[in-house]
Amino acid sequence: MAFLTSDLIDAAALSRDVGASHHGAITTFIGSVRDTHNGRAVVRLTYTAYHAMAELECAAIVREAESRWPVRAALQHRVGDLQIGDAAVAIAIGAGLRDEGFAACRWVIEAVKRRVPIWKQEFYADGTDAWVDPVTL
Amino acid sequence: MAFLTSDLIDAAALSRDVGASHHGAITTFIGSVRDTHNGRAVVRLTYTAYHAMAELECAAIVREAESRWPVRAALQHRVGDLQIGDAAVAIAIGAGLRDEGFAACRWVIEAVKRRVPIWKQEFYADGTDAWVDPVTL
Amino acid sequence: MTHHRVLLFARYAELLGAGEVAVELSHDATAADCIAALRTLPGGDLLPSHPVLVRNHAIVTGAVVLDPSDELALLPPLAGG
Amino acid sequence: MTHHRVLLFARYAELLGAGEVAVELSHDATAADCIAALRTLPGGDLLPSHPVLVRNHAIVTGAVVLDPSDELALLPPLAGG
Repeated sequence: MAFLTSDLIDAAALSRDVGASHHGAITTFIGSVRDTHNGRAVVRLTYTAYHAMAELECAAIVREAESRWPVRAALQHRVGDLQIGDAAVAIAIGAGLRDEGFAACRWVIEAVKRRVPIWKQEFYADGTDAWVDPVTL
Repeated sequence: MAFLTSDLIDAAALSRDVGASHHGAITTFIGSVRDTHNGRAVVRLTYTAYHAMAELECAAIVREAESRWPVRAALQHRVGDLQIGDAAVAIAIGAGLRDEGFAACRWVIEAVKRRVPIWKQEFYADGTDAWVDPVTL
Repeated sequence: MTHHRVLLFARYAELLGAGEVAVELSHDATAADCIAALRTLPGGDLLPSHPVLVRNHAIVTGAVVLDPSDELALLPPLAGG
Repeated sequence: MTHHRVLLFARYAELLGAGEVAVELSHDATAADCIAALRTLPGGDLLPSHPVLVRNHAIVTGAVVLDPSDELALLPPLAGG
């Protein structure tokens, strides 16, 4: 399965992918499109990717998470046009222990933001648009 | 919606419940039934609850999470007979910031384990069964 | 004497053979008196030394005076989640 | 001189008006030479002082010598996730 998708992300499917009879703790994170950004009303947005490199980085992040912790990791990032409320990124971690699940889930989302070549263009209610610079949340 | 359910938990529905146009970060935790416990092969298990008190405690936990952090929290715990892989507990947190989402999700699962009057009886492949004492994982 | 019903769960229900038992207590009896009475029931001697008693869904300490209208329950160590 | 194609994305693609541009570099040209050449293109003067250049999907520093077979790309600050 590709890490980038232009279809709606099925987070439940990611959870099923990492579930296993010995993985009793499944932690997920979904980042979805908010209707405001820095006080401006957002109506939709577009994610653009350097596809080949983004796929490689996502694969590397999953591999690294699975070597740092005894977990199974799954990851998808949406590209193309997104509406308010759509999932932009989804992560699922299957772990034997919830400590490790939470730690790995948190690590993966930070790695995605730091390493995967994807860019976000927001379109505002006033008709303007902007490439969004990364912000530390 | 009751916090305790004898039906399969629909974790995706919990995520939808806490999603909102201003909650861009949804964190979930699912604890599911593992096929082994302390090295013994588990074939199924039963959760028993002090229903009235468990419902009150779950409501209190959600209320406290929502007052500690600017989040929306949802929680369900399964009771009755569960099969391997079934979700025993599911938590979903909708947050504006992922830091707060992860913190609240982690806090809720620990509070559930510490405060909600629910007991687990495991049935093993060798035909025996046992009430499981809580373990620190 | 007053009549008090006590809910039992999980391992404690197995020990005493019922999900609910009745105990007769003196007027102004405390939570500790209630637990002592539970110990005199068949199987009650197998209860731990300090089981958790809850009254109207809140844990009470031994010195708390009980009322016959209270909902009482004896809780084994919790194992949800 | 060797011919190098450079992929552009997001804001940089808008600045230079294309998702891919070509630059002519001397043999043994470095990443820094490539970025300097990109600056001479229309709109290239609006690039930041130290844009990130990646070669075959890995970030390179200015001193790295490029090969015409390399896949080059100039990455604006990432904003996924």
